[in-house]
Amino acid sequence: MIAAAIAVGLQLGQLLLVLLLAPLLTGIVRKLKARMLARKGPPVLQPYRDLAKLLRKEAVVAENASWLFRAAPYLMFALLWLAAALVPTFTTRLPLSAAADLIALVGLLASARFLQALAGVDVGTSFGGIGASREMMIASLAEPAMLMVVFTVALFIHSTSIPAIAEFVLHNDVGLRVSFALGLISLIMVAVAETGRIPVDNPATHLELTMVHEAMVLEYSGRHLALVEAAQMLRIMFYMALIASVFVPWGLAGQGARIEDVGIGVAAFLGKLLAGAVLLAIFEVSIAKMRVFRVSEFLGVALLLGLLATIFLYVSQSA
Amino acid sequence: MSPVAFILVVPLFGAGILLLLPFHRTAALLNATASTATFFVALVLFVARPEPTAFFFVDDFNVYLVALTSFVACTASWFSAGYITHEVETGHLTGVSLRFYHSMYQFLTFTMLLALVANNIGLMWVAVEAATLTTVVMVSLYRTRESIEAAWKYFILGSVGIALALFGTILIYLAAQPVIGDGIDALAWTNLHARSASFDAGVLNLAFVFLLVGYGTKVGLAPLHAWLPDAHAEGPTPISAVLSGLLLNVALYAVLRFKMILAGNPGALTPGPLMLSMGTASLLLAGLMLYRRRDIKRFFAYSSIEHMGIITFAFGVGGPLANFAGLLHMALHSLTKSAIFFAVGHISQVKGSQKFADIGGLTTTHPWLGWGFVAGVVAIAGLPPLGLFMSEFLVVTAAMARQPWLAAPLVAGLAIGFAALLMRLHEVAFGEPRGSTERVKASLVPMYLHLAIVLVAGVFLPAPLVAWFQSVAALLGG
Amino acid sequence: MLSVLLAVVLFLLALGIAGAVFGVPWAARIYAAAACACAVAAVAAVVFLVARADVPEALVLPVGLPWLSAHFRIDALAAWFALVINVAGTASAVFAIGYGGHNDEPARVVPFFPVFLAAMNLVLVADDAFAFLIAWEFMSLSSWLLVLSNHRRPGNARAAQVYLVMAALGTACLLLAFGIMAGPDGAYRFASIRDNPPQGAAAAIALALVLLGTGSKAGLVPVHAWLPLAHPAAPSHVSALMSGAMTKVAIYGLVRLLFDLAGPVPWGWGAALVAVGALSAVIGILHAVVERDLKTLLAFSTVENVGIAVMAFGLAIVFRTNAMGTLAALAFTAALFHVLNHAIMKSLMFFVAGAVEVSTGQRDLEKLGGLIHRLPVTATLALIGAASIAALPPLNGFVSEWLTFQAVLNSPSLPQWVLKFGVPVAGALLALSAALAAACFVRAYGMAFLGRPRSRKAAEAVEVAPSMRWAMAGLAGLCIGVGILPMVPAAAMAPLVRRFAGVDFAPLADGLSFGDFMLLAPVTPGVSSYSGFVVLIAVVAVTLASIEGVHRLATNRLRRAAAWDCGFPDPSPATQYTASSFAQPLRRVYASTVLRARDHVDMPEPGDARPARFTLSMRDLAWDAFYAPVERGVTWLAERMNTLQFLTIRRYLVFMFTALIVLLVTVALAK
Amino acid sequence: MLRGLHFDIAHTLSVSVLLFSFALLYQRRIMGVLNAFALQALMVAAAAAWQAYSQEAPHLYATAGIALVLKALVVPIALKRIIMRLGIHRAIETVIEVNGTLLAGVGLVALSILLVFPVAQDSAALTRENLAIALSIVLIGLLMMITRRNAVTQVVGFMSLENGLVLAAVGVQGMPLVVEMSIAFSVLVAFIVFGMFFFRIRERFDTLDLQYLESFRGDRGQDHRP
Repeated sequence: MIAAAIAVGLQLGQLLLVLLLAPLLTGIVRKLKARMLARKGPPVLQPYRDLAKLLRKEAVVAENASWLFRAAPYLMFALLWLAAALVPTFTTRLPLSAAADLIALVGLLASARFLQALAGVDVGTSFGGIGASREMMIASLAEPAMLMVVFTVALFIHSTSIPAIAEFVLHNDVGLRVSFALGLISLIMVAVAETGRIPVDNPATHLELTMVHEAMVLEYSGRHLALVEAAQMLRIMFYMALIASVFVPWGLAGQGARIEDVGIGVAAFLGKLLAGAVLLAIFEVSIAKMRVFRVSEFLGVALLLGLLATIFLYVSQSA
Repeated sequence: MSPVAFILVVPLFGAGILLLLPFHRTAALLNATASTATFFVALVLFVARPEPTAFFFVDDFNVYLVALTSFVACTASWFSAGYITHEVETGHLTGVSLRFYHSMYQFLTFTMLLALVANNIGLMWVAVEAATLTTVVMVSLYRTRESIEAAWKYFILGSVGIALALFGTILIYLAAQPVIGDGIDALAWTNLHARSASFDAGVLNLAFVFLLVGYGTKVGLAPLHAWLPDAHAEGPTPISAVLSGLLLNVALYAVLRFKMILAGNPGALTPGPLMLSMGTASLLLAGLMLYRRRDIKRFFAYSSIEHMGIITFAFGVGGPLANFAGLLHMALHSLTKSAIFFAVGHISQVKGSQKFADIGGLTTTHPWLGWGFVAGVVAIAGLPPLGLFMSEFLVVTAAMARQPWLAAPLVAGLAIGFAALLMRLHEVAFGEPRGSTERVKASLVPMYLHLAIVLVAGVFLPAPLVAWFQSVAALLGG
Repeated sequence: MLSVLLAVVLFLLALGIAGAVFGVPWAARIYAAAACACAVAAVAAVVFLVARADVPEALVLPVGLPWLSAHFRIDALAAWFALVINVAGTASAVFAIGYGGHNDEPARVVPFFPVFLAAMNLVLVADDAFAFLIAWEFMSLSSWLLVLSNHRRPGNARAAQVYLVMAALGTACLLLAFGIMAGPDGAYRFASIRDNPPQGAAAAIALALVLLGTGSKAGLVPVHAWLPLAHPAAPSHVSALMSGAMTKVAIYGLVRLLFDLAGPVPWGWGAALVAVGALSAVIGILHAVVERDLKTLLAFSTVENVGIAVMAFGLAIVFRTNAMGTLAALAFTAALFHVLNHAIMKSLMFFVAGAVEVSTGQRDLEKLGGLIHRLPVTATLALIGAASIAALPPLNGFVSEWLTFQAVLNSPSLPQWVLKFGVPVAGALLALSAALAAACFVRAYGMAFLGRPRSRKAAEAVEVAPSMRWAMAGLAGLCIGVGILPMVPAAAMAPLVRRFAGVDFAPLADGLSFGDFMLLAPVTPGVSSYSGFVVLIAVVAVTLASIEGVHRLATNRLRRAAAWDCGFPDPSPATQYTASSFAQPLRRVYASTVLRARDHVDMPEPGDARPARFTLSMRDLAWDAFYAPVERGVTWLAERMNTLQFLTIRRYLVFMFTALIVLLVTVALAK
Repeated sequence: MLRGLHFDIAHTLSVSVLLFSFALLYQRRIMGVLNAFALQALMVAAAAAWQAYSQEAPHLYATAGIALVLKALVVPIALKRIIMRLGIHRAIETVIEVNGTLLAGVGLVALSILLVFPVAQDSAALTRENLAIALSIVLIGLLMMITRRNAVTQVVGFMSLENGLVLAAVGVQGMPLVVEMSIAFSVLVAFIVFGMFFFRIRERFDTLDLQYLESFRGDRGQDHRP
């Protein structure tokens, strides 16, 4: 009974943690990028202020927008929040994670994207359509690539449950493996594409020809925009946490974790996030945005790397 | 008098009277009456089967064909009554031709029945020749340039065929004479069949080739088929129905009788491969010829060639299953094809044309006629639940089990024909109506009666019929 | 239960006759009766599966082939498929009560609709080759007539033509296969075939023919070409049955022959199924994603889904031949599950297409738009359907794809190297098709229901009749219900999984507790698991929490204004993104090679007053590679042969003479 | 001995019928064809009469009579009349050169012998030679029908084919119905000759070459209705 209560507590803690940390992560990345470009940059806490400001603003909704347009931000936000909360950040002891394995998480993300794309075309403007159609094209490549990574991991560990994967990597001497490295690169590429970062998309632009995500949410304002933005931040959070828990799970509090383990876990997670933010910032400032139709090639490489990862697994297994 | 005599005398007598009768309505009525009477007399054969004589005999095989022939002749005569009335009203046929038509109709029935019940193979030959000459006259009935040309073609090709069949018949006698002895006995099929084991195999083989080519011309097997499409297209439609439904069967019956004789001789060649190749050729050729046809009657004439090919193929495969299928297909094809010709007759009278270009959307303008036509074509295409599906099912599976390499061309041929049938069906029965939409008073009963029988046969075959088929299938051998 | 099913079949046939006799005035009554009949059949199937699944019932009726009689039998396999098609059938009949009156010519639909249902049910209970093929072909025949009910529309005659010819070819393949299986003595009973399955080369030919015959009916690439022509051509409730139920009957045929009658099948056949399935899935959805006709799009999506199911069946064979029972059970469950799911969601989507067509007279996506405002109920139900067919959790489509992925993930334990490498590739293709399906249905839903109306008719659409809405609502409910409680159908199909995989589906191996019903853990608990129910609860809870939170933190003010559109709002609906433009990125990435998609832009010079034109061309490579050559070949041959009609008598005599001489020479040489 | 003589005479007559078949192939002029045919028919009549005598089958005299009267006299004369009346070209249009046709004829004889070879010598009522000859005559008749374009020569070819049949029929011991068959055949021939007359009167063809009759040939024609 107490164990159950602890587990529920941990799950709720996780929910809160990811929600609270997500804007911070975005703020850190922005600040770091600005610094690397020798600008001063906004304060690290600026995303929180932005969100708060948006929440206070009146929502302006296009005249012909349907209920779907207004419902989508809530659902999207909820789906991404849930997805992020199902990935172990500081502990693997998450009761809800049994309900959704890695494939189901991909499904949850797909649901969010589905709603977002529908919302994009709901108002009936050309920008919404551009964004939605490009987003779906990107996703059509990113999703298989992601699943190939899932395959690689699952083929090796015989599980698609993230806590189980993390525990396995923690407690077994996995060592350095070619296929894991390939899988990691592939996953990072997918993450970059899915979260709409450079070189696939530029979160800071409103230039018609290059927009993907921003074009899709162009009609949103006020609290709806706040939710959409928060959801996007959660998406980055999700991928960071995923990469962290699968490839560098060290520090995670295990099943029989005590309170100090949890503390270590949280600290380790913060450290990993910071490292991730630095890497992301370096990556983004050192590369140029690519044309939309180059994205398919970019993701094609990701898919190929995923496949290669699977094949290398056999090679190293049979060797 | 034996029932055999009755079924021959009634149509012969009818032919005589009708030749003299000048009133077309009465003549049509009398024609129908005589045909109906023949049918009922033929039914008597099922209960009272006479002993074979030197000239006539009745066994399981021909009794069902006699019943079938007299039945289709009977329904076709009902159809003919309405058809002829319209032809008279529109002035296409007049006095003498009409008298001739009705008389020849009965005479044709007579010759076909004679060919079926003849025990003497010489008599059978005479009957088939007479049937040919009769139909030649019928085909040229309209006296148009085209009909005369068709009749002439039919006549010349038919005559050569007949001559070759006679040579085959002589050769059979030649083979039988040393065993059975001189005279009429050596031409009786019952004797020939009983003692064929001791005949000279070489002569039998030679005879069969001539008989196959000779009677095969009448069956319409490729490449001997050339007369058939034109003869069907140019004659009066009731005659097309009888030609396709009956005369082809009669000729095939003759071939099969000789096949049975050969089957009894261990040294003789197996006719299977010859029949298989001719059957396949007919099937493929007719299937391809269907595509470019613009005349609806010629179209279905080619379909008859196709089905004769299937039947020949089935008998060529041999064995109880395939033989059964062939017999069943013979019967069902007769019924279905004549039903289709009944429909086609109506259609051409309604539209005033036989060209596909003038016919369209029948199910909209003439629902009863149109749907009847659909059912007929669906049946002839071999779709269930109509009966031809059953026979084609048996042919194909039997072929696959016994001669797998031949199943491929068989199925290809069936598919080619199927696609063509369907293409025309869509044009004729569906889509926007084309051509005249006038109504023609005519009875659809014969067509629906045939289709109903075909439908029932597809789901349920009565046990006695099956027993007959099976015993005949056993007789026909491998 | 067999007698119940047969009684339903007879009743449906009688309804068909009633439909022909009484015609349109009785249409609603006939549809209602058909719905009841199908419901009874579905209940009977459930009862059989739950209570008597291990005791097949058989019956012999004195019809059909005389010496054989007609054999009927129901076992768990037949019962499962009977459940699937009768669920679709019931919904379709209910839908038709309101929809039937909108058909072009209702009198051409009413008689054949119940007959079509009867034929499909009859295929499932047939227990000899003859009865099976009669029912099979009868099914094609009745659906062909239904396709022809819209016979005056341009192109439908061609669709019907291609359809029935392909159906007949498929039947011919099965006929040949049965010929091999039955042997020269005509042992057509399934029991005899089961006892003496074909061996060696004969078995290989028979199985290839089976795959071709059933695959063409199911719509597998490359024998799918008829499907996107024929399914959309029929009235929508019939399209729903054709796509949702008839393709399932085809899959039933495949399973019956491959799993039951053919004896132990080598793993190569499983690999072939996996390959064909994966190919169908990708090609099908690629066609769908660029298609602008709503119903054709759905038909292509059927090709995709059939591919997925067949792929899962292939995996089941592969695992079974390698004696990996648990995994075979998993793959088999996934396949059967997908069969059920697709029947539900594809029927739903075709109903939606029907509703859209009824209310707007359009099914071209370029002419629709904004229907969510005019058809609120339909739009909501359509959203559920679209989401489930796009395989999104927590709906049902996701469950079967998830199970299939789980089966794919276990492929490395297979001993064959081809499969070790091949199955993950097939898995990648499956993932690709799932992602494309999402894109496809975002596009379909977005263009039809969202945005601004692109035509006057779309702007003036009105909500459809209650029965149509109820039918859609019922299926949408099933989408959710099956999605969150997948163990319920899994338990229903358990006997059949046990029969063909040898062992139980893992979660059902040692009984079921209430908790098991919540959690789907196909291999080992704790390794991979998914619970639609928990996900749904969690999503709802989190959403409610977000709404509550936002409403506490934020202002609730809301203002309606003109769309922002980056400051360039244009009132004309023509400035919206169209279906073609939405598909353009996908077309460029995938379809330029696979479908030979080409954009042609004709842009006039400045000063030239003529309008600019954009045309789009696409080709079906399967059509170009397989159908067109056959069509051309037959036409060419027919053209050549046609000269035979126009020869002189002398030439015909030459034929006769040649035939005679050839036969004589044959006889001379034969000695 | 007597039996041997019977066979020898029958044999000689059969061979001469075959020779006239070749003569028919050899002719290049219609009149020559008709004369050759008349002679062939005469030989057939003689063969039939000889068989009637040697088999003591009086009904075969009827066959011989029919052959003599109809085929050796009436039909050739009638055909000559037609030719005169219509002014038909006297030369024969051939499809294959005469030499080629003769060669083909020899080939057919060879085929016939090959075919008859497996037949046991003593089992058949007819000798192998007679059978081979009859077979050759039938085949050559057919060959003549297909290698000559004129209607008259085609009719003659058909009748020469029939001569082969009669020869075979009368040669077999005790063949019944021979008379009936030859009558039936005569009806057939009469029909053909009548038909030729009939069409000429209706259509006024310049020649009886069948090609002119076949302008319609199926689907090419205009719309018409029976």
